Amino acid sequence: MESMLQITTLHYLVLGAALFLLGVVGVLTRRNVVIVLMSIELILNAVNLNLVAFSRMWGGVHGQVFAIFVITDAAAEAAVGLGILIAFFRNKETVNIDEVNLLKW
Amino acid sequence: MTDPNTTLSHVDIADLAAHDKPYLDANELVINMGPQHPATHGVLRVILRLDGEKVLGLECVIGYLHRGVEKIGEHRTYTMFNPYVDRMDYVAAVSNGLGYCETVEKLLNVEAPPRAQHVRVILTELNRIASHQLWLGTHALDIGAITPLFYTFRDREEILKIYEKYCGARLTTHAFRIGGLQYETYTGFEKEVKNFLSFFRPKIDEYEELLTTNRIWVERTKNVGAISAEDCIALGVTGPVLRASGIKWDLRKAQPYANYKNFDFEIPVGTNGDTYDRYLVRMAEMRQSVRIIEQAVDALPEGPIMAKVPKVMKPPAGEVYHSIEAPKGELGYFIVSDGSTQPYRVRVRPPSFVNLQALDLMCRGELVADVIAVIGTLDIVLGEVDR
Amino acid sequence: MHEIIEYISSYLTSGKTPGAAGNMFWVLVYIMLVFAGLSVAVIAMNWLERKILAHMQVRLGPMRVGPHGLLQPIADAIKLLLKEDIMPTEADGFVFWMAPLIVVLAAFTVFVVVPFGPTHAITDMNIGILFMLGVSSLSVLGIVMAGWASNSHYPLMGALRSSAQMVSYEVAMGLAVVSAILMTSLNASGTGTLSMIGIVQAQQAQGMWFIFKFFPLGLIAFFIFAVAMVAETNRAPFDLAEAESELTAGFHTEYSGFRWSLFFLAEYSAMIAVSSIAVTLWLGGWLRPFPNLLNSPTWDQAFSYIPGITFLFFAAMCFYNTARMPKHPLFRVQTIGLAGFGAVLALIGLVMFYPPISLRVQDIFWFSAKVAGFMYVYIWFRGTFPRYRFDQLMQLGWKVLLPMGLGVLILTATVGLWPLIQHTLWHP
Amino acid sequence: MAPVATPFFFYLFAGLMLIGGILVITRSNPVHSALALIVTLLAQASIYLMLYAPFVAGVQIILYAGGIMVLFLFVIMLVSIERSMKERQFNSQWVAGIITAVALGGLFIAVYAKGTSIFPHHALSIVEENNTQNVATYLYGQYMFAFEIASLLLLVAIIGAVVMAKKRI
Repeated sequence: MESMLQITTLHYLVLGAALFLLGVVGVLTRRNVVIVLMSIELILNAVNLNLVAFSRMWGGVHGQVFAIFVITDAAAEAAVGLGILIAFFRNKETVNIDEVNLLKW
Repeated sequence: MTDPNTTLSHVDIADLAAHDKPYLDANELVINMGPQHPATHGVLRVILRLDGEKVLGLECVIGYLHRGVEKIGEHRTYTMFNPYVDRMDYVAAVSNGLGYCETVEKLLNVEAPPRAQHVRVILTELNRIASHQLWLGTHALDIGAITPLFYTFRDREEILKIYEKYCGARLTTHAFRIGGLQYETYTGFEKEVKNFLSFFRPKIDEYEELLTTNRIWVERTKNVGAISAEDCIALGVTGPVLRASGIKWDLRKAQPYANYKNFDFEIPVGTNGDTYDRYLVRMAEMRQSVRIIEQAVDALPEGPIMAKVPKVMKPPAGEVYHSIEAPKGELGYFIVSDGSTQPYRVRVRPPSFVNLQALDLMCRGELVADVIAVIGTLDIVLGEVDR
Repeated sequence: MHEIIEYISSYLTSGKTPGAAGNMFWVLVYIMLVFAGLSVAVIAMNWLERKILAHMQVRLGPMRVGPHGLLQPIADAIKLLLKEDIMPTEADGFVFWMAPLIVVLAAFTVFVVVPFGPTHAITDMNIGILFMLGVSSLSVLGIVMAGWASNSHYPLMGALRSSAQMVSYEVAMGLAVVSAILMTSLNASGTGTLSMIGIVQAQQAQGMWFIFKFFPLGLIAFFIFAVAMVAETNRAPFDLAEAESELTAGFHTEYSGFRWSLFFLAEYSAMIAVSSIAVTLWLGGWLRPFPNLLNSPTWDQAFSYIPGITFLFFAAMCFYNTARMPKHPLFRVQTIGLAGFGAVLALIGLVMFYPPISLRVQDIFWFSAKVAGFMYVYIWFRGTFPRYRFDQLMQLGWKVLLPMGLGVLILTATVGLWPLIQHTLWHP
Repeated sequence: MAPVATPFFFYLFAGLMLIGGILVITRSNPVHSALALIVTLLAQASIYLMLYAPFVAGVQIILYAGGIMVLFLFVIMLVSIERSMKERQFNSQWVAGIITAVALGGLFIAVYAKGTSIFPHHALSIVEENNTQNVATYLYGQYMFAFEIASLLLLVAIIGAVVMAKKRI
């Protein structure tokens, strides 16, 4: 009971791990590229959660600064990923990742 | 650039869906503008093929307002058909009547007396102003400026009041009769028309103040829907659209009818043939109309208002074509007579219908918002397009 | 019982916002007040917009329901609530249902940090302005959802247009905001603030509204923000998303009745929200005009009368119009109603002369008056300007406002740090 | 300001995040997935607030929920999703994927079970009032180089996205 009422760093880490696993499952099993990209966002968010939780634990803001960098990367990744998706869709008229099996088209 | 020669010949949306084409492709989108749409000025249906917001091509589907006016003409006597023509271009009913009356007069070989001619010119030019006012209001509304609409309607009301006092009707006036006028002008007609002119002259400046130098208005209309003089001639486009492309062609000067040759006025022309030029041309035309009316009222002669026409009209067998410069362009009537009391065939050359054919050409490569602007600037009336 | 009263009354002397004082009771009271005030403001705005626009367009506007159409918004609201709730068959039900809620939530949540006075805010967040921009940017999600869920072409195009527009103009808006935030750091410690209350206090401390700071830099930043905020709220001349003549009604074409009214509510409260940001950042928030020029106690006293005088003026207008009402039995109810409304206004005006109340209310009054000025400008724009085309809108956002915003930001930083730069250059 | 009912809010937001995450990877309609992801992101922003990281929370709302997700929704609307919704949702290696995930999860559990002792029991206090200032100090001081690299990365991403998405350049 005591541990339920006291939210420690471990709680956040477990939450982050669960989110990370969800993301991994999504990336590995889904066929739709859009959802795969979203699962990658889930993974990045899990990482961010850990970073901010550690930052809280050690009483500094380094983790938060790093989380901001990760968010920046996520933005870049989403932009390029979705750009590729559009180009892919234009050529193949599908968004299934299975069909990305050629190096060129 | 898209190939300008691609056509949209009868794209059927159901057909597209059947071909397993992506409903919402990243490349192409077919949307249906109208027949129930706020900016198609009635029941025009425009099938747009879009690339994002860019128009690849469009097709007009008309006929939702078809009432068979021409066919009705074959079953009515010449006099009975006269009110029907008012229902074609209902915002310029007086011009329609003038065209029809003059055509039948040509067929009968009579001429209206000078006083009638003068009154006809006054009423027709007032009508031109009213039509241009309505055009300006709705065109500006389409482009997003709400206020000019109410200004123009406020001032158009004064014209309609004059009509109401003259013949009892405001919109579909049936003001003229074959051979002249049915009604003598009411007392104070000249004064009221003059009052209107002095009231209206500053109002044109007011409209122009709102729009002519308005940055957004200029950006929305300059180089939008431009059409060259050659294309205009090839498509048979007439009226302010043609004049905005730089061709000085106005039937009032080119083939003077009524007694326009007695009046001194200019034909405003544009240079680029874009929406902004058409706007300027119409604004200038309103000013010219004011000039014509002023001269006509000043020189209004006394005399009879009706020529001698038989009670039962039986024009000699033959055919006649006569056209006038309606506010929207060349309005022509082609009447074939077989010598009976009813026309054998009536054919109307409506300016709106012919001008509408230029829509596809004017909109290719423009954006959706420009289609709205171009439909507005063509100044079509669906009643006239569909007849 | 006693403790509860103590808990409630302890806040009154704390001189903090209820959120900062951690007093949940007053937080709830403030939330209720803000929510109710906002709803009333939206209703009033609806009536005012129709009346002002009508008078600009030589019309009378609503005249039938209540004296001078005063009850028209209420009649409209009842009509909207009683209308059949239509959902297109092919629509995505859940998303269609969620979209208006998200838009309304985003529009209302931002008022958590709007400072109506030094203590009149629900709470004062450390990241206040960031929070406001962030939450108001969430409304674009609702718009996109609405357009997509309707499963129709016009709403989809409207949604794509408005989301592209809002995302683009957020950039210019953010740059303008940053240049104002830079100005808050011109103090002894050299640290700025993102807190809404802190920003106004910085203007108070520097003795200058930021619109006049580093003239004309503050003015340009304000101008950029003012343009971007009109675009952000999808209002004329940037109302392409709802362009009636092009897309019938944009993203809410398929909506009707109550759901539609939620979009309407959200649009107006978003207008009030962005105007509050502008007022807070550049126009001194709750500060009265000329706080430094005319800063004697006499002037304080004089300015504290203005709220009451304003309300009395409105009351006098009501009474004047009551006297002008036609003396016909048909107009009796309307005449009485207008007189009653005037009496209520007069009563409010008189209450506002009572010093304890006038002291607490004048902050809110000045803030609201400034916001009301913005609202008038919004209506004025709508009556004057044609609508921009989509590419022109994007061009304005990316090629004009964005470079201007960057330039203003860099210049503001340079001018703000000029003493330091000078020092470094001349005394290396 | 004293935190109010921390455990309650933690479990509320954690639950929202996990439900949102599960919905993201199970929905067949990408728009629903995206909406679930937005719920997850907003709940996470709230958790950042609980972790005394208000600036990161603000950035999360503006950038993730207001920016990236709008981009996602935009793209979903541009590509046709009707057909892909009717097709098989999971690829042929879903068994392998889930086994991998379970193995990874077991690893996490093992690490956390063994390593609890290395975490301090009570978090150190951070001064919330200066959070933004502190982040800025590090961002433009110690991490200046990384910051510049990130801006370069964004530039590259912009160019890449434009090259990819544009039909004719």
